[in-house]
Amino acid sequence: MRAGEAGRALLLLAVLAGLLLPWLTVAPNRLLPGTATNGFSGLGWAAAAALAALALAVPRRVPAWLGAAAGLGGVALLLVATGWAAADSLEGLASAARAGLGGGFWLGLVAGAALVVARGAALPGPGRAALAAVALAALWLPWQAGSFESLSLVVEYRARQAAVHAALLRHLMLAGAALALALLLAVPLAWAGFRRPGAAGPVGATLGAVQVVPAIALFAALIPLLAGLLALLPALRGLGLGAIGPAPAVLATAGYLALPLWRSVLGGLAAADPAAVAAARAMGMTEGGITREVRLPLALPVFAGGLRVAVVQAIGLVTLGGLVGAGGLGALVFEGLSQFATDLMLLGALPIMALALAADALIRLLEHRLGASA
Amino acid sequence: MMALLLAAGLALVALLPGWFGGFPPGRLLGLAASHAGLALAGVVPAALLGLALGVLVTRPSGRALRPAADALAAAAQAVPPVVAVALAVPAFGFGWGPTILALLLYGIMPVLRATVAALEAVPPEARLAALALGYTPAGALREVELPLAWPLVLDGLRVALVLAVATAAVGALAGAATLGTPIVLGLQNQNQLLVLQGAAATAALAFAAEGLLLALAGYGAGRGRRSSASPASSDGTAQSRKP
Amino acid sequence: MIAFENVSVSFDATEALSCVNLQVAEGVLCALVGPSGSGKSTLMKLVNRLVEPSAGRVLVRGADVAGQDPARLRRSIGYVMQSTGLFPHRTVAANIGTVPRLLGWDSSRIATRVADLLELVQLDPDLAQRLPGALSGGQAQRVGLARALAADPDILLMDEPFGAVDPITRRDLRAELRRIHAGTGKTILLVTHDPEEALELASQVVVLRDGAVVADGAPAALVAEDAPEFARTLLGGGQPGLRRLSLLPAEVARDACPAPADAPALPEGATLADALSRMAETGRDVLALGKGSLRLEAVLARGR
Amino acid sequence: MIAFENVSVSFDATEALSCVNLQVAEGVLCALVGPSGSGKSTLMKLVNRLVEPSAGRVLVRGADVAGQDPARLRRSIGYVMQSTGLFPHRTVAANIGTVPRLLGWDSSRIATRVADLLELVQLDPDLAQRLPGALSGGQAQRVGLARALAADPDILLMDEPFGAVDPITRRDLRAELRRIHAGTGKTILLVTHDPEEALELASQVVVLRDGAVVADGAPAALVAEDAPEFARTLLGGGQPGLRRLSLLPAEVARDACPAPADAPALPEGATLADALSRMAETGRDVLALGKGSLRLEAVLARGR
Amino acid sequence: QAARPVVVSSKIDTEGALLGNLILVALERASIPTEARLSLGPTRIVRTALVAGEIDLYPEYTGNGAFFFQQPEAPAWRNGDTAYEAVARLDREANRLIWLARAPANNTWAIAVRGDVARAENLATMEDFGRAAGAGKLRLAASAEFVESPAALGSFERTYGFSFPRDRIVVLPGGDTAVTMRAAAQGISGVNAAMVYGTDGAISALSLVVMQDSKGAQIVYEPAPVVRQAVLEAHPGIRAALAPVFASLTLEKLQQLNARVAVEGQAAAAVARAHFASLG
Ligand SMILES: Nc1ncnc2c1ncn2[C@@H]1O[C@H](COP(=O)(O)OP(=O)(O)OP(=O)(O)O)[C@@H](O)[C@H]1O
Ligand SMILES: Nc1ncnc2c1ncn2[C@@H]1O[C@H](COP(=O)(O)OP(=O)(O)OP(=O)(O)O)[C@@H](O)[C@H]1O
Ligand SMILES: [Mg+2]
Ligand SMILES: [Mg+2]
Repeated sequence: MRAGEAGRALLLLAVLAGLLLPWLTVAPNRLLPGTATNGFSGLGWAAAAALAALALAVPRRVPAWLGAAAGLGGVALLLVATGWAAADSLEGLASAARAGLGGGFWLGLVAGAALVVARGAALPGPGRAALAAVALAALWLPWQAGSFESLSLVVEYRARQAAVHAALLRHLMLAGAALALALLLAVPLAWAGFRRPGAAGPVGATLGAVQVVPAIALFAALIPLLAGLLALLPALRGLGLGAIGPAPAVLATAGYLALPLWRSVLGGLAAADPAAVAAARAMGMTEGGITREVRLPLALPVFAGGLRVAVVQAIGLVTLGGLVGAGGLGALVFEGLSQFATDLMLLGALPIMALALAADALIRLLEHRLGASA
Repeated sequence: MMALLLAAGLALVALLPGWFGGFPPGRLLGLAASHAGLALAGVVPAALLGLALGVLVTRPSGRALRPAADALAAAAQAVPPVVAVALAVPAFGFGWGPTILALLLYGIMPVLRATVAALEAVPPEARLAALALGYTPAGALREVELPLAWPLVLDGLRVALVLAVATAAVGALAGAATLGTPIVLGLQNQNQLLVLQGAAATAALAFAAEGLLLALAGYGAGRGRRSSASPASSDGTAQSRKP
Repeated sequence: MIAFENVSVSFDATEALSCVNLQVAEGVLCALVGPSGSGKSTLMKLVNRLVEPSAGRVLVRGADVAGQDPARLRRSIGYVMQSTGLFPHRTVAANIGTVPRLLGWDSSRIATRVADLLELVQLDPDLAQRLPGALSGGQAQRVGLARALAADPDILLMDEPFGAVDPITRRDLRAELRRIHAGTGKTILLVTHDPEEALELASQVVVLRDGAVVADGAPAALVAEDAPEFARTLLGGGQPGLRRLSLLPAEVARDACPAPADAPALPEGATLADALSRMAETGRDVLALGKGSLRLEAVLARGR
Repeated sequence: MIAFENVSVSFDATEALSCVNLQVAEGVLCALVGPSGSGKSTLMKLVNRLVEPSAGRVLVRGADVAGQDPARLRRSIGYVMQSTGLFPHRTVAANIGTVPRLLGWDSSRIATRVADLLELVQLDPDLAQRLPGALSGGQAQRVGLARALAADPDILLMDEPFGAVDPITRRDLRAELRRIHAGTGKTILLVTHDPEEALELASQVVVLRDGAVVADGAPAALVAEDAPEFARTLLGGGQPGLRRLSLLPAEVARDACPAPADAPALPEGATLADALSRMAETGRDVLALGKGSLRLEAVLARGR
Repeated sequence: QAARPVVVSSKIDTEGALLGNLILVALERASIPTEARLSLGPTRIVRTALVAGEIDLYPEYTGNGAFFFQQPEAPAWRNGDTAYEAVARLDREANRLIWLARAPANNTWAIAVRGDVARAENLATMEDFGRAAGAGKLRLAASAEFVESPAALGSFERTYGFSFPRDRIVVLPGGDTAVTMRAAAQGISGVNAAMVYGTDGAISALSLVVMQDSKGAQIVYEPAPVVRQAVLEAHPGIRAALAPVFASLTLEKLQQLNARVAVEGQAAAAVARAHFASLG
C-alpha cells in the first residue's frame, strides 16, 4: 500500500462512516436512544464541501502543507456543520431533548484527523507547530461562537463546568502522584537488578504478578488493606494517608506502572554501548562514575520510551480512582455509568483520551530531543 | 515453567475457599472457561490488528501513518476498559460483544509497539541481504524480518494476552460470564473472600495462558531450529523474560 | 555486460554519484576503489536496483535494468556484503540455498548444490547445520560467498567482502576468489579498500572520488607515471615502481639462457616483485625460472 | 617499564594466555601481532588491570599491578580502542577532558589541554563542540587518541586503533603516531593486524599464537631468514627480502662518492625499498642521496 | 473537634448525588461547616469510610441494615417503621452511628416492564408479572444480587408463586438500574423487563411500567442520613437542619428530582438547591 493509498483508505472510511452509520441522533431526553440521521442528509452542502476538502488532502502531488491545511479545513467544517445541524434538529423540541453524536461522526472524525496527522507529519517542525496552532484555532473560534452548544456533550459540560475543570486538574495530580510513586519504586529496583542480575528475575516476576490482578479488584482490595494498616498505625493518617480517596488510587495505579518503568530503566542501563563502558573503565572511572556519567545518560532515550507507556497507562488507570473516592475524571465517568448516560461518560472519557494523547506527544518530543542530543 | 506452577498455586487459592462457604468451585471453573474464551476472542483480533498495523507502519509506504497509528493506539490504551464496555453496550448488546471491543482497544498498543520495535530491531544487513538476493518485499517480510522479529513480537503478544485475561474481568459488568462475576459480587456484598477468589482465579488463568503461549512458541521455535547445533535456540522463557 | 550511461544518484541533499560512464565487459573482474563515501557501494547497488539512478541508464546484459522486475533481476546476480548479511535465524545450508529456493528448485537439487558450494569455498560439510552466529569471521565470509554463488549467477557483486577478517584469512579468501573467477569466468564487481587487493585481483580498476570516476583502466596503467595523480597515490602507496613490478608475472622478463647451476630458483607464478625480494634475500642478481633465467637488470627495467 | 613474568590468563574453559614472559623497556613502541584470538587484547588489558592474571605477575613501572588501585592505575595509562569507545552523549572536548576531570584538574587547565591536544592530533578546533556521532571515522580515531593522551600518561595502550578507517586516513594516522611517539618518548603497546604497520612503527615486535609468545625482537630480526617460520610468514607476506629492505633507511647503504649529475634524487628519510622502487621507476641503478650516492648492488646486499 | 467541618459524603449514583447535595445545602443554611466528599463510591466504600471515621455523614437506606448486620430474612426489614428502628438501634450499639429522620420514599427493588409490552400483555401488578413469567415473552435484566439474593427476586417468586426462567435473565453482576432500565427501554439483547428501584427517576421517561408489589414482598429501603455520634454531639444542629428536608422527599418528589438529574441531565447540585429553595 502506497502512502497515497493509505490516505485514500482513510477518506473512504470517512465517507462510509457518513453514509452508513448514524451521525447525529435526536432523542427526547438523554437516556432514550434517539432517531438517527446520517451525516450527509443532516449536514447538507457542508458535508460535500468537507469531503471535497478532505479529498484534496489525499493525492501525494498536493504539497504536504496544502494537503494538511485542506484536511484540517474539512475536519473543522464537519465539526461546525455538525454543531449547526444539532441546533436545527432541536428546534421546537422540549428542553430535555438531546442531539447526540453517533458512531459515524466519531469514525469520520478519527479518519479525518488521521489524514491530517499523516499529511502533517511530513511537514518540518515549525510547519507542524503552525498546523497544531491552526487546528486549535479552528476548534476554539467556533466554540467561542457557540456553534457547538446544542450538542448533548456540550450540554452535559455546561451543566457541570466547574466540576469538569476540577476533575481534570485532580486527574492530572493523581496520575502525576502515581507516576512519581512508581518511579520511586521502579528506579531503585531496576538499579539493584542491574547490579545483581540474579535479582532481576524475582523482581520482574513480582511486578509482573501485579499486572494479572484485575484492576477493579486491586483498587477495591486496597481499601481494607489500607484501613487495616491505618488501624495499626494511626500516625499515618497524619501524613494524609486514608483508606479511601487518593491513597488507594495512587497506590494501585503505581503498582501497575512499576513494571513498564522498571523494564525500561533496566533495559536502558543495559543498553549503553559496551565500548563506551569499557572505555570509561579503562580510563579509571569508578563503577559509580560509569553509571552516573555514561550509563544513565545513555539510558535516557530507552527510559523515555518506557515513561511514555507508563504515563498513558497512568492517565487511563487513575480513572478507576472514581470508584474509591479519589475523584478525577473517573468520578464523572462513573457518575455517567450510574445514570447510563453516554454523553456524561464521554465527558469524562474524552478528556482522558486527550490527556493521554497530549502526554504521549509531549514525551515523544522529549524523546526526540534526547535522541537528537545523545 | 514457573508461570504454570504459579498458575496452579493460585488456582488452589481460588478454588479451596469454595468448600468453606465461598464461591462454589464448579461455577468458578465454568466461569474460568468462559473467561478464557472471552479473553481469547478479544486478544486474537487485537493481536492481528496490532501486528498488521505494526507491519504497515514500518513499510516505506506506510511510514506516513506511523504518527496517526501511534496516537490511535495511545488513545485506545487510555480508555479505561470499564468505560469502553459501558459505551459499547448500547451498540453491541450485553455479553461478549462490548467486552471484546474493550479488550481489542486495550490489546492493540502492546502488540503494535512490540511489533514496531521488533521490526526496527531487525539488522539492516539482513533486510538488505534479503532484498539483494531477490526476495520480494513481502517475501523478505515473511521469511526474514518476521522470523527475526518474532521473539520481541512474542513478548508483546504475551503482554497483550496477560492484559486481556486480567481485563476480561470487566466483562462481568456487561453481563458476560467471567471471573469478574465473583469479584463484582464480592464488592457489592462486602465479601472479601469472593473478591480474592475471583482475583486469584483470574491471575491463575493469566499465568496459565502465559505459560501455554510460551510453551507453544518454544515448541514452534524448537521445531524450526531442531536441526541446529547452536546454543541459540534456548528456552523461550529465559529469553523473553529479559527486559 | 554491465554499462553505466551518464548515471547520477542523489540522496536527499547529497549527490552520491554524478555523470558516471563505465563499461565492464563479460568475464572481467573489476575493482572499485576510492575513499570512504566516494560512491563505491552506490555504484554497485545500481546494478541490482538496490539503488535507482536519478538520471542516466544502467544496462545489464544489454538491457536497461529500469524495465526489469527487481526480484527477478536480483536472483540472477550474486551479492556479497562486507557484513556478510547472513540470516541469523537460518542454518548455513539454508542461507546458501536461499536463491535456489526462491527460484523453485527441488530440495534434493538444492542439497546437492549446497554440498558442492561448501566444497568450492572449502568449508567443512559439518558446518552446514550451524547457525551463522556460531561461525568465525572467515567462515561467515565464505558462507556469504557461497550464498552469492548458489544459483550460478553470471554476475557477482562483492562489497568489501573481506573487510572484517584478519589478514591471514584475508589472503586465503583472496586466493579463493581468484581461483573461482578463473574457474567460472564470471563478471565480478569488487569494492575494496585495499589497493594491493585491487591491483592483485582485478583486470580493470575503477577509481572513484566524490561520486565521479577519476580513473578507469588496467592495474598497471593506473600506477604508471602518466596515470592520474590521485589514482597513483591511492594505489601506488609511495612505491609505485615496486607496485608495478608486483603486477607483472616473472615470465615477462625471462631470459631463455639457463641460469648458473647455483642460482636460487623462483617458483612458478611468482611476480617480478617476488623475484626482487628473492634476490635481496639471497644477495644474487640471477635466479632460475623454469628452464630459463631472470636477471636483475631485466627485472628493474620492467618497473618503468 | 612493563614486564610480564610467567603470566597465564584463563577465562572459564579457554586459556587465553599461558606462561608469557615479556619486557617492554621505557620509551619503546612495542607492536603485538598475531592471528585473531591469539591473546593480544588480553595481554594488553593485563597492564591496566582490565584483566587479572590467573598466574604470574605483571609489573608496571617496577611495581606489581596487583597491589595498585585499579582506578588510579588506569588514569595513569592511556588506552585507545579499535571501536574508539567515545561517549556518544558528550562533546569532543568533554570526551578528551575525561581523565583530567577525573584527576580533578580545574576547568581552565582542562580547556587549555584540550586545545593543545586537538592541535597535536591535527583536528580543527571547531570540532571541539561536536558530538562523536557527527565525526568521520578518522576524526573519531584522532579524538580517541587525544583522549588517551589527555593526562600525559607515560604509557599508552592502543588496541587496533586504526582498524576501522580507510587506508588513506590510516596512513595519516600512522604518521601521526610516529610523530607523537618520537616527540614524547612514551612507552607504547600497539595491537595491530597489519604486519606492515607493525614493522614500520615498532622498535619491538611481539608475535603471539594461541596464547603464547612465539617471537619477540626487532622488526628486522623477525623477517630475517633465521626468524621463526610463523613470524616470518605472518610478517613477511611472501616477500621477506623486500620487507627487510623497507625496514632499513637508505643511509645504511650510502656511498660517499657523489652520484652522476643526472641521477634521480632520493628524498631524506626514504627506506631501501623506496630506493628500489625509484630505481625500477626510472630504470637507473644509481640514485643521489644527499651528498653521496646509492647503488643497486649496495641496496640488494642489505636484503639478506 | 467543633472546628472540624462535617465531612459529608454520598454513594456514587444519581440519588446519592442528589441527597448528598441536599444535605450540604441544608447544613450550609444552618451554618454548620461542611466538607464535601460526594459520590465517593459504591455502598461498601462509603459504609467502610463512615465506620472507619474517614467521613462523618452520608445518606443510607434502612433496608441495607439487613445486609450490614447479616440478617436478610428477619421480618423487621419488610416494614418501614420496624426497619428504621432496627437499623438505628443496631448501628448505634455496634458502630456509634446515628440514623437521623428518614424520607417517606421506599427505594426498594421492583420490576418494571416496557410500556408497550405491559399494555399488550395487560401487566400491572406482580401477580400479572408472575403469570406472564412462564410464557416466554419476558426477558429480564437484573443485577446478580437481585437474582441470587433470596430477599429479592426469590422473595417475589415465593410471595407471588411463580418462577422466572433463569435462562431468560440477563445477569449483570454490578448491574445498576440505570443499565437495566435502559436495556429494557431500548430492547438491548431482547430485554423487555428490568429490575428497578422505586424512586428511579427515569422510569416514566423511559416508558416503563412498574409492577405493583401489592403483597409487600420486598425489604423497605427508605433513605436517611447516617452520622457518627461524636460528630452529631459536636454539631447538634444537624438533626434539626436535615429533618424537614428528608420529610419533604416523598416517593413522587424523589422520582421527580431524580428524573431532573438522570433524564434531563441537570447537575445534582442545582436540582438540590432548587428543591431546597422551594421548601421555603
Ligand atoms: N541511503 C542513503 N541515504 C542518504 N545518503 C546516502 C545513502 N547511501 C549512501 N549515501 C551517501 O552517498 C555517498 C556515497 O555513499 P557510498 O555508501 O556509496 O560510499 P562508499 O564509497 O561505499 O563508502 P564506504 O567506503 O564508506 O563504504 C555518501 O556521502 C553517503 O553518505
Ligand atoms: N571475557 C572473556 N571471556 C571469555 N573468553 C575470553 C574473554 N576475552 C577473551 N577471551 C578469549 O581469550 C582468547 C584471546 O582473546 P583476545 O581478545 O585476547 O584475542 P585477540 O588476539 O585480541 O583477538 P582479536 O584479534 O580477534 O582481537 C580468545 O579465545 C577469546 O575468545
Ligand atoms: Mg560502501
Ligand atoms: Mg583483540
